[in-house]
Amino acid sequence: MPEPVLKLERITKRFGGLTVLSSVDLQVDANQIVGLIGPNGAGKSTLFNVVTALYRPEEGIVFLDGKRITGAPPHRICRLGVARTFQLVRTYLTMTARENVMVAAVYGGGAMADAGRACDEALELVGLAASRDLITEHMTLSARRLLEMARALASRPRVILLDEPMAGLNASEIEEMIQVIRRARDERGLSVLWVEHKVDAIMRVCDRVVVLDHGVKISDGTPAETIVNPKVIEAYLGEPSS
Amino acid sequence: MTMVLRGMLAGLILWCGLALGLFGAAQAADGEIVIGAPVSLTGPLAADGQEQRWAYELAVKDINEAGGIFIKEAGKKLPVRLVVAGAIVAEKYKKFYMMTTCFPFMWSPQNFKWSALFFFTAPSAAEVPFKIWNDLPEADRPKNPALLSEDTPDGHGFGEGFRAFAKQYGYTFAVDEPWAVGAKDYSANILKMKANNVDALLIFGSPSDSITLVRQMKELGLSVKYLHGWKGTWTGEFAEALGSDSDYVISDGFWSQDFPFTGSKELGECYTAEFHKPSVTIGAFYANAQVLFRAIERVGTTDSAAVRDAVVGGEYKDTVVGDLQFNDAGLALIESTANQWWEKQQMLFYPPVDGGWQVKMMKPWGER
Amino acid sequence: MNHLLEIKDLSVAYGDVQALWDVSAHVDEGTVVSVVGANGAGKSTLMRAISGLLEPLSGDILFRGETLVGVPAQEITARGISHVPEGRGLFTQLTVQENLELGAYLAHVRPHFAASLDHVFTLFPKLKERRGQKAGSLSGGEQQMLAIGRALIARPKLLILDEPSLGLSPLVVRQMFELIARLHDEGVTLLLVEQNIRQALKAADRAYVLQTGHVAMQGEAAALLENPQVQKTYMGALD
Amino acid sequence: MTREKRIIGLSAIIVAALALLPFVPGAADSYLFFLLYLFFLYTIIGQAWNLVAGYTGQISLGQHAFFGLGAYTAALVWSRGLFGAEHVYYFDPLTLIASGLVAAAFALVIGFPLLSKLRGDYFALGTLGFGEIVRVAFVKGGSYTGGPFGIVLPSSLYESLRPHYWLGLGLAAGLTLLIFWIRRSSLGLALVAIRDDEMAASSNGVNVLKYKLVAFALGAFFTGMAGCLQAYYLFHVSPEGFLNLNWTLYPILIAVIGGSGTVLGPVIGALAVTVVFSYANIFFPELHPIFSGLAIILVMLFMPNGIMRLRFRGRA
Amino acid sequence: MLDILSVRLVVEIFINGVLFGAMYGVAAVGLSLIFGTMRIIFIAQGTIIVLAAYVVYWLFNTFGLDPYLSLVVVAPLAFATGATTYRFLFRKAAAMADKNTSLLIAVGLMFLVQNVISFVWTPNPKSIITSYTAVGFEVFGSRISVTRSISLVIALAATAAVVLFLRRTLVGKAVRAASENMQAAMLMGIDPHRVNAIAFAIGFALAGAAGVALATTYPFDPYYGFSFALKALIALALGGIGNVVGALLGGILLGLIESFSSFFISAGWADAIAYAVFLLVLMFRPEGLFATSFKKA
Repeated sequence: MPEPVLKLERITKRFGGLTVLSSVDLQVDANQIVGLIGPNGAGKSTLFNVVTALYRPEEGIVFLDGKRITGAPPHRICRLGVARTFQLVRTYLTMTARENVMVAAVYGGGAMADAGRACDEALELVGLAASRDLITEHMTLSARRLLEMARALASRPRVILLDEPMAGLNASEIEEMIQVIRRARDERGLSVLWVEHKVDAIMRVCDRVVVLDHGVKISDGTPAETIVNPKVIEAYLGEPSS
Repeated sequence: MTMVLRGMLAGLILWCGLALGLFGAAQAADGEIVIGAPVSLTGPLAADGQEQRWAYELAVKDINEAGGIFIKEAGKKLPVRLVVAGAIVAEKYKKFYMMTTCFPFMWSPQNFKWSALFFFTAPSAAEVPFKIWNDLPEADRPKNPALLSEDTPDGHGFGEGFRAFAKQYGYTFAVDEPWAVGAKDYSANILKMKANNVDALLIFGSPSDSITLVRQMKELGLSVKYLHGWKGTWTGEFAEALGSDSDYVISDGFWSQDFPFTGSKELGECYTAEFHKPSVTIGAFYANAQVLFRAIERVGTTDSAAVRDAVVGGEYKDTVVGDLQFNDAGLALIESTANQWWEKQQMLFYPPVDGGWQVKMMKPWGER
Repeated sequence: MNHLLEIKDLSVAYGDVQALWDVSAHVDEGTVVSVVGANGAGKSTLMRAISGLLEPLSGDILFRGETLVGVPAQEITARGISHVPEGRGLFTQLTVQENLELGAYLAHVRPHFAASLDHVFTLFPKLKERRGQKAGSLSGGEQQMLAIGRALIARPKLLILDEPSLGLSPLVVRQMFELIARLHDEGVTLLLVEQNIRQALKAADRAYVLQTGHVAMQGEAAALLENPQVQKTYMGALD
Repeated sequence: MTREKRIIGLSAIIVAALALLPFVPGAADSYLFFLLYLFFLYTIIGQAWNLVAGYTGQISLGQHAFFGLGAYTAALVWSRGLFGAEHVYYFDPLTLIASGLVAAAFALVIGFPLLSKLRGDYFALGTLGFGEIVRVAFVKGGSYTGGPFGIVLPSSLYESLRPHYWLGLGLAAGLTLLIFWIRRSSLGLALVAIRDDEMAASSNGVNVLKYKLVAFALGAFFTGMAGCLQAYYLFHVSPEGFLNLNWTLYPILIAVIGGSGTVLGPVIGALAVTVVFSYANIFFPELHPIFSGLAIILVMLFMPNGIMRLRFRGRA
Repeated sequence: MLDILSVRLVVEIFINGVLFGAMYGVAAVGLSLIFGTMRIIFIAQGTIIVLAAYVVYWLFNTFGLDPYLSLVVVAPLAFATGATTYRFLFRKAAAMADKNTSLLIAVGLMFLVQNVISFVWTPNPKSIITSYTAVGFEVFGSRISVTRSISLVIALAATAAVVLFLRRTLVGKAVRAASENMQAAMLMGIDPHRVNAIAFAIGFALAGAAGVALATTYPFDPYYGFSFALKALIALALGGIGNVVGALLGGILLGLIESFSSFFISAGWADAIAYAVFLLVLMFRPEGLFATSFKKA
């Protein structure tokens, strides 16, 4: 059996006395899109921050291609092949679109000589090639979300972590984003771990769906399996009427 | 050069003909002699600066009332105009710079070509207290003197002088400490002196630090028989701030209105009338202007090189600081003075003047 | 008909992210209105816009016929809207008693403080026991009670509760909804944001279902509870 | 782009004209010439501060330490003849570079713990503390540092202000050009990325600490060289003259008035500060610091973005 | 050195350290309050203290008002000035996310005020002489300054008053609430500008009290304020930024550090030692030495 691209083992994270993640196992296989859903406060963003080393877990190990990456600083994690986007868009507002992507192309771990090409290809893939010289501050939210995606791609990662890439987008923009995520997987052979509130989008696109509730993994399976899982329904809809 | 000689430095620049570029305001108009005075009017040194300015303005007023200075080219006497500015770079523009109140040990190594200086040397000033002590009756001479000198160039310059003369005169400092500038709390120094039974104290520090020190000495009950200060104890604020507690304290000075020289008494009275406090400095500044004006008069031109040649190696008699003889390097020496505060007056007792004040030993705080 | 609170075509951005598009809704006096929807649907944004913490891009919010747009948050509180924000907004370094006193910060509320305090203590006897303790030392459920108690001190004309059940154990969640029912019985007008859709609909008279910043459905809460479409909207393809 | 080209062209012409100015008869003796020298000096220290604050968002309040370290390096190397007795130290490239390097080395040593542990206000306070420690260390340095009196250099070497002027112009123009180039290089990408969003930058593979350190050290390097230049001008390096907090306040004033985080902002700011200070000094000698204080307040109240445009956008 | 050391001497060094440190403490309490609500470091605090000292001096010389009695005039005056200063200089900047604007306005204010003082009262050091100036008294063989002891009492009383205000009054509670969570405070009906203005007003009133203590005990000049503010900042960092009682304790600790290091090492090094302690605390205990729990600034 091939090694999973990203593998999390027994991740536990506490803040003060509060356990936000308790012994979460999760894996993303090559060329897979894995959705991560759960109600507010389930620990999804915390999980991302643990993988990208913004937080240090109390227990547990993160493996990338079978190699342990826990303990490396955030910029190393990126260079090793884990790219991410942010829930509240974090583009470099005073830079142009191309400069934004160049940051990741230059520093993200790929060969320096290829940086220019990687940057342009990433912009091409997300469909922002035409607005490459626009200052980010003047771009729409949807363009900025795509830009973050391009930035993640330009660092030539093994796996991309998407943190609610649909938040604040309208229906057609959501469709566009879905296409971009699929293209990234198909054309680049990437793996994707995707946190989302738009459950329907997750269900349409993902190969597998993991559900967190109160820091505990309550479900892990295909979208079809997830839908009928009573634990998931309860987590989302609250206690059944009694 | 501007910053080199900060501290108490005072000087006058012969500014005539200096191209000032943008700033026409300071440019020499035909028919007058422009003198520049780099005086600190703002910042921590402004207190000295204001005395300097007063003395220079008075000197200019006096010379203009006498009709000005005769200049050959013009064929007549020309009035003098004073321009006060924050800082200027005389050496770099080859303008003659007449200076006082700067220690030769700072000035000489620079080998300035365009300035002349009259002042006392730090060592000669540092010898004063020991000369005074040796003239005291045996019983009054200090057994355990202490030295507090400020952590500044002046303080260190003087400190070295005091140490050298102490050795020469056979005294040992029981406490010898650098004195933190502006620290406001000197109890550590005072406690140390108390613990060492100090009976005489030499201090070199700023006016405000000197006031603070004397106050805290009284609060903490440190009495000495002899307290002699430099730089900080001669200002009028010292007596004003301490009231009768300033009595017996000895200060240095560059000049005294008790000097037996022409114009000294009048100058002192003029200052006291305006500011209601004595001064032991203005004479030096006034004499600075006197020398410069007479040098210009002597050569009859405002050419910097000519005026410089007239000062360097020249003799200027009967200024308000007495006779000045400049050597080939442009330095003339005067004597440092010692004055004792008594009822808010500064009584000159060194160098001794006939029938002058006799120094009194300080009484313990409890008996005053 | 005059509604207590009326929201007209409201659009709001949260930082760079536009979260609400042309939302209209209303709350009538004495009713409990629930706003439900998935994470990120814009529920909290709507509440923050009402209480003045966010400035709308366009649209209007009328409270007792007067606009709230451009009115500073503290002024809106003075007009009678108490907002218990998501995360409760307690002053954790202050004691329980002090938190409650700040609930009566406004001059017109202060005279009634003693009476209101008694009322709050009858609702939450636990708080009375812990009045000298720092708010930060309370358990999650107690903190939520304190936050609601503090808001009630001001005797608001409209009480906004943003996800009161968040992070609480099922037992405490049940107590929370019992409390909401009790407040309803006492005639408090309530605007309730909940993820816990079944309970939220059971507790409410009317409800709005928000989906990606739009009102997807609205109506009688009981009817919505029966409507299979709600679940679908709510959980997307989860059926 | 054409606008940018025009600005570059115009700047080149201005720099060339300034470089030729000393050949105009009488120019080198004018007060204006001295003011231009000050303008260059201010530009260097303003740009250097801006490199740290304007590009990585960290406010340094310890620039006077670097200025002093540079000046003291020059003075010590020279007065002790460290490069050999025959070596010419006056306007010596080796001494100049040594001054910059020593300041930069200190920046690295102190910057590593400060930048990795502190940010924002705390970093500012930390650098302020560092600056004061350096000042006291030099005051108390005894015969090594000349104590509070400092070190006097042979001022008889002085012949004219021209070399200072040219060196100042060269450093100011060179640093401005360097920053212009950095802004377009991959280093600039990293710096601006850190300023705009530190967390995103680290997630994009930028070693945030490393590049903050690079900027801090580079700023210190140029500030140190400016200290050396000023030492060549004054021939007397003392704590009061060189480790004075003014050398931290001036660059901040210059960068903020001009517009920090922009390439030309500190240049404009330096010009404004030179002109305002000098005019005020001549026409209102007793009042000029009042005006300076008032100027800061007014600029901050009504033009918080500086003359050029200010951007401290860095997110935590 | 050790041969002259005695228990009494150590006690005297200790007492003097405490007495002097209390002055830093009061200044630090003011800084702490302003930082608490506005998250800015008000570097002009020391200069405001000096300004208050000049006002005390002026009242004494013009109207013969006793310096301690003048507290009745100076403190309310300072209170009003603080609120006005906030209104005109900081209100706009308070809303900005970029705290550098406020920091630089404070720097400008410091320049402005110290030079206005210098212009109005001349840069010469001033001081006040009364019957109780430079008087000491003896306790168990140790001599203690009267005015410094009163300064300590003023410091303790002022800090106690601030603590009581913050703990006992509704407005004080509002200030504490706003320091912790400004948005939640707004939802209680608390006006953020009012809270900021109050913090400034109290900070200035404390500066007034410190000014009285300064004027009665030490000579002062216009330029003393900045170094004083730096010391207050160190005290603040030692005590923990945003912690009122900690700020006073931090000041006293700083006084002790200075007192002992100037006795045992050298007065010249005392400043460097204070700054070094400050750096170490910043790096290893940024929450200060007296904080029980870490409250993020």
